[in-house]
Amino acid sequence: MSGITSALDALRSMRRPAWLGPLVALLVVYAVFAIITPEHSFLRAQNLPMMGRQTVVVAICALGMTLVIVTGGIDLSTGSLVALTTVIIAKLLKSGSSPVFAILCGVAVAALVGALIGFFVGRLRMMPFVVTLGAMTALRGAAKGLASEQKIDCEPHGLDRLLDASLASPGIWIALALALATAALLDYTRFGRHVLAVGSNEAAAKLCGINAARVKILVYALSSMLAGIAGLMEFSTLTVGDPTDSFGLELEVIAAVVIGGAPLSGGEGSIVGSVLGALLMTVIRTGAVHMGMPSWVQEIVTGGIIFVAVAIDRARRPSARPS
Amino acid sequence: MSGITSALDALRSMRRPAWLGPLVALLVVYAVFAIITPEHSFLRAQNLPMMGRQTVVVAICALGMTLVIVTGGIDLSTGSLVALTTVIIAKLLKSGSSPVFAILCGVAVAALVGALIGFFVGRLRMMPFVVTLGAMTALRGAAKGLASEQKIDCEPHGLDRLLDASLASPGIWIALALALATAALLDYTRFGRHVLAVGSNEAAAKLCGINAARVKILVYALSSMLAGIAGLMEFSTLTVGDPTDSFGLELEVIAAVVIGGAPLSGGEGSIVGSVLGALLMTVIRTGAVHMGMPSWVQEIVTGGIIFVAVAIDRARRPSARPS
Amino acid sequence: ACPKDAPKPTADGEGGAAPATTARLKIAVIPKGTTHEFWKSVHAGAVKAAKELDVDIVWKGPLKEDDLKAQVDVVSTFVAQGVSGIVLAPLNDTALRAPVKEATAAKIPVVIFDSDLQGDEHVSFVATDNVAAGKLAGDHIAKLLGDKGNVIMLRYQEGSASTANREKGFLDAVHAKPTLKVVSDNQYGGATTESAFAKGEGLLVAQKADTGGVNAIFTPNESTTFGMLLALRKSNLAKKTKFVGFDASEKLVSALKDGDIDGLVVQNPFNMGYLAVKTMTEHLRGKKVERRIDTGARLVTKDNLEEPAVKEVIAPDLKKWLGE
Amino acid sequence: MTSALSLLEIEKSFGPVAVLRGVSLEVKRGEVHALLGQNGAGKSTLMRILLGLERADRGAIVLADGPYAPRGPADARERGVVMVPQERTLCPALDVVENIVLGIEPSASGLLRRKEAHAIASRALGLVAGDGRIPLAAPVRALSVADQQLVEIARALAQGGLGTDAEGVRAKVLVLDEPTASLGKSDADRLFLRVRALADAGLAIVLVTHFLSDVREHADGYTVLRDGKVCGSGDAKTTAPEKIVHAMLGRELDTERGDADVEGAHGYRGAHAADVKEGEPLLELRAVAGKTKPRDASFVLRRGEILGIAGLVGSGRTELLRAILGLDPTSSGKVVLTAPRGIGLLSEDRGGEGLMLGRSVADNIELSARGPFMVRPARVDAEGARWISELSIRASGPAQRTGDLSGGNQQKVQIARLLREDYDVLLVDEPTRGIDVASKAQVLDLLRTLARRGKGVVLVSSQLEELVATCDRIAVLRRGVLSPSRPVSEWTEQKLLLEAAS
Ligand SMILES: Nc1ncnc2c1ncn2[C@@H]1O[C@H](COP(=O)(O)OP(=O)(O)OP(=O)(O)O)[C@@H](O)[C@H]1O
Ligand SMILES: Nc1ncnc2c1ncn2[C@@H]1O[C@H](COP(=O)(O)OP(=O)(O)OP(=O)(O)O)[C@@H](O)[C@H]1O
Ligand SMILES: [Mg+2]
Ligand SMILES: [Mg+2]
Repeated sequence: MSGITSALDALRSMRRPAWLGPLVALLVVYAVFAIITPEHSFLRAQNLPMMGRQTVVVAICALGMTLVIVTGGIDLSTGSLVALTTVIIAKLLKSGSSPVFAILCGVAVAALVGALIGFFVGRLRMMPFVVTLGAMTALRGAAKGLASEQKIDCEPHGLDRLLDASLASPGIWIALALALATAALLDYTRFGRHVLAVGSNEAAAKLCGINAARVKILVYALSSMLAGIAGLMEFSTLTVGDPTDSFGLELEVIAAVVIGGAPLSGGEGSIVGSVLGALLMTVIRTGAVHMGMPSWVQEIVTGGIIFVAVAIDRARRPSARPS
Repeated sequence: MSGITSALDALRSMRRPAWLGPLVALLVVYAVFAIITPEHSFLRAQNLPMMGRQTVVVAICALGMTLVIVTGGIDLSTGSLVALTTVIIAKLLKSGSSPVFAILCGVAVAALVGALIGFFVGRLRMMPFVVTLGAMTALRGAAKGLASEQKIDCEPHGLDRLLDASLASPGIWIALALALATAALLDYTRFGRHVLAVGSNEAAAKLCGINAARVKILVYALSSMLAGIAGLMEFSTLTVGDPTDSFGLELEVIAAVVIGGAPLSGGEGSIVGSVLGALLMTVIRTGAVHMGMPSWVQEIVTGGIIFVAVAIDRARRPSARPS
Repeated sequence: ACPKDAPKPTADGEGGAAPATTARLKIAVIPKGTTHEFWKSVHAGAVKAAKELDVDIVWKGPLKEDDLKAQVDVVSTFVAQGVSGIVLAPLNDTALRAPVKEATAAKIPVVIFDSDLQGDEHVSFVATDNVAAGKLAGDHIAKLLGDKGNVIMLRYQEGSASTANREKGFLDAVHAKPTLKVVSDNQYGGATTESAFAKGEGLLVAQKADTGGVNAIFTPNESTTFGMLLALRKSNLAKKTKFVGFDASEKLVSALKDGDIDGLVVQNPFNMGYLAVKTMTEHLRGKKVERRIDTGARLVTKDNLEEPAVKEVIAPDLKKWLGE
Repeated sequence: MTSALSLLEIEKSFGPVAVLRGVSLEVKRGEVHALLGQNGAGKSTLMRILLGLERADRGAIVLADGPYAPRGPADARERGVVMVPQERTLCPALDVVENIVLGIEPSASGLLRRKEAHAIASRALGLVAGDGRIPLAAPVRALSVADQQLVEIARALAQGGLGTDAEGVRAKVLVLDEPTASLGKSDADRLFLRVRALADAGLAIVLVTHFLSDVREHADGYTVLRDGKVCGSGDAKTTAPEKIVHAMLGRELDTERGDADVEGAHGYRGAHAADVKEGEPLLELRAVAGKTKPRDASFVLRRGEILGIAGLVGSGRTELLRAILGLDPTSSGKVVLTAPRGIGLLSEDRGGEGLMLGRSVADNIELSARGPFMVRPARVDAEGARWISELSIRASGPAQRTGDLSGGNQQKVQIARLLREDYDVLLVDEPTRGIDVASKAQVLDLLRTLARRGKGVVLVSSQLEELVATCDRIAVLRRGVLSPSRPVSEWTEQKLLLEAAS
């Protein structure tokens, strides 16, 4: 008797994986579009790799954003940082550097910026929203200044092949590998536990001897480094350094993470969910184009789906005891 | 002896008004620009009413945003709502409605939208960030659809005189009156205290019999109504209904509120501070133009000042007991 | 002499025609944005005029590209600051009227360029005829396709008047040929290259461009053209699909050479900037100026690319003027 | 025996307020040392300094192996000092295992070793809780307050190095800051058995508590703090409780005369004694059932009486009160409220749902759903000041941040709010949790006075002697089912315990 009840209890107390909701949403939206697009153009073979490719930038940013949101923070500087990275890479390539050096510089600058943001948030205990709002504006300015307020043309030296038309394009696989690595980091390492703990209850984490400031610095540095890599992918798509690029990207990234099941209050989050969230947004955008929807209908639909996806997900979860 | 110490103690325990920091920041930045602009052009008589006028829209939005942030929420739909209101007013004016009817309709639609957002946040307990992110996208789409994806030209029927070049322009006085009313609402009414309580600890507020859901619905409705009034002011400036207008306005508004001393965690906030924050942003922008700064330098400076203003303010406050 | 030491031109200048002051003229030039190549050329032209005519210019766009409110604010800030004249590319033909009136009331003359403004407060309008320019593109596509086939137009952004005119001119020309079919004209590329690219790519798949669903494409400005070019290349459709774009940049011109683009309608932004500042200066110095000044547009193809007149338009010497 | 921990002349102030003014304390190996004092005496602050959460302004700490100046909890753990803090500090979103091994996760080159973590957690938890009662995979936010407290104690034990090796006790000093404040009797007893075993294994244990009976039964030595100074210490077993109380208060606790009447209820002017009809029913429950608990509860509460509700931890007492107030949905049954001035609840979870910790004391006291539309801030502060003096709340003034008060004084702020509202029906859940002996008597007296003046009170408490001493009638809640109430004369503590556990 008690064996059965305790087994039942265990089952009930088992956490429903956070990415289940977004996965269902993704499949449903995909199926709907597959059925209703004229001549089922949505099912065409090119469509899948194309959507994969279009998701790469948002998805890579969403990996880092998930970590940030799990600590209870937020990062509004992502879009500006992506733009800055494209500018740095283009500028270096133009001045004759090797592509590897350009990439390393771009990503390193991004990581440094992130560490600085982390320092302000973690060590000086400033609000992440404010710090990254300031960084968003300032980094955008820096990108424009560095690029003399124009797009930087340069020979891409093969970097444009990172993201090409086929499923075999390395960018997609790099993104996948990064997602797996980040998911493993969050779920299977001590550091990942500390990230969750800091987001869940910082005082408790500190009491257990966790250096919350260090955790945050690392998280923001990592997140910004990932934004830097996303910037590389963006450069590979654009083949120019564009200081006005990715304006507002951060909101799309945050939407992906939130759809993916991470509450902004921190302490929870799923990398898989965030990637699915990013995919969902691409599927909606692509489907709308296939349907020939006017842009404004598309915007209404996107808004509605963000909303419904999260509403359903929240409704299904057992409500926590008010504490 | 003990009289003196107790007086001292009372002085120390007196709450430092939250708007002191932003006021000092505003004065300092103003003085700096007055000194360093070439020919002190910053001190020209026309400059003050102009800056007042340029601040009106952000300041009115910031009033409502302060209330929302005090409840621990956030509203990302402000920019879209302002654009939607300009479109509604223009469309009605064009179709021959009287200006008063057009204004009432625009503001009423905004308030209704806010009540709906409040319903989702308050009653259905969805995250404000997500609800308003969805609303931001959807309302933008609605504005574009309503305007058939064009700017709507119309005879302004005198609405353009709401905000004109002089200090006597009614818009500035309306904004001031609204600010006083909102400040009084927050500080001197029971409803205001309930707003603060819901933001400080929602569970405690509920325990005391406060209908937290109702408070939130009212706050979002009020905030969106204010955004509607800001939309009227925007229309008065533009004299067209522009569905793409005010993209990203919400971030500027949030920055103003945060500079004004309201932490995003809720439970605190000052209307006066938020208005000062909005003014600070205008002063920076105007000063940058007077200095002939390139846009990118201006962006870096703005980012830096947001950051420094908040950092100084936070550093001065006594740190709370970590719990 | 140092300009700071000079007396202020408007402080003592009473009448609108206060031409013969010894003070240096300070002209504010306000573009729609600052990062498109187009505006760089305008800037260069403006600098050239400034150097030739010995005036100062202040170059200041809205902080965000295409932000109407920000542009209104920039204009009124310059009015409050008291410049000698304002040269403006209005983002909207109605919304900028009020600040322009304000300027005129403050005795600051305004020259409009690139896009028109309603009303007659401004001194002169210096611009390309956009409808005609769009028509150039439409006719070229009709010629390329032999009047037969499916055409896509990816629009720029909601509410932008100059591109809307080009789109209109293009559609007029295409609709004039009953055998040309416009399969999509309701999608907007948005303000940035990356949004135009994503839209373009989706559009190509949706309209089955790879199996001949799309024969020709038109895009009405630099960012949509570049975005669509990238989309064509990534989908291996460049050269297979006819593509006519608008405006010229280094990348677009080299794509034209490669044959990935079949034609570019180019305005003469350098000349536009030059003429706008020149017109303003002449007005300020008491000369009479024309109300409407056309700066011309032309179709550039691989064949006429080497003509010196074309070369001057598409590759003005920015370095010389902007010192970069 | 050698001394395992010596605190020497520790001083600490927060701004102008001196909290500790030269405290010295010595604890030997194998000793359970009780630390006593009124609310706000500085006990928790002292312990926080010991753990490196707060830094002393002056003074020194010496452990058996040398001087000790912790830079933080990690440092303290390194030296063998661990603590169960007074307020809850768990990560609500993490599960029980993750919480217990937080910061000491067993890992191989960064990768977690889940099996080992699970083993540590279940062993540590087994030491303090009955088998299988707390599901290891559940997120802690789903646990009751009591279970969370047990998890917290298990965590401290695990952090002290108990979980990894059965005999290898690595911790040297264990600090328990009011560990039993939210525990039932059986859990508390089990905890003290464990504490004794640890002491016998050579640990020095500091026990902060307000229960004098626990001091007598479970501690070896004691130290009393008053106004930031040590003012009494000795042998816990032999010292008379009166002497300890005298040291704490600086005077006698005169229960006969009723301390509370003098300080508190006497000054309490809210009740409208005039229009009270004796015995008029105020609140009636008819077979009320919630979503899970309670399952079946009926009673009638009349003017002038105190109804006690006894029950084991987890029996659903808190849920019953929440259901009555409408904070939790009911699934069947009926709550009939006839009280004209309404109904109010004192929460057992003061930090979580009771108080706005970030706001001032006055704001908390004044928080109310009713009242005039306009509010004058100056009046709010005046009202706050009045209640601070009436309940002798130790605060620097009405504007002080509530979160900066000591635990017991926070509890008093909650009580002040309830009194100010002048409700007819008061549901009080563990009202004496974390408050000192004098205040405890004061609060219970207050409840009696209120009843005498025509209020109806429902008192939930895990302190059975409190129930027996205060209530008119007592009902017992067992697995969600409420027994019919019986007059207090028919109950003794033993009978209550039997009834609740049967
Ligand atoms: N961060 C802080 N800022 C200001 N005052 C503080 C702070 N921390 C503690 N205090 C004050 O220090 C005094 C001692 O608090 P402490 O928590 O140590 O008392 P305590 O003896 O543990 O009381 P209790 O029995 O109620 O838990 C209190 O008056 C409290 O208000
Ligand atoms: N949201 C929830 N999810 C899962 N279990 C819950 C939840 N809320 C309460 N419980 C369970 O319900 C039981 C009753 O809770 P609780 O311990 O608060 O009752 P109680 O009788 O009031 O005890 P006490 O007041 O002594 O803490 C607990 O065992 C707890 O685990
Ligand atoms: Mg304490
Ligand atoms: Mg309880």
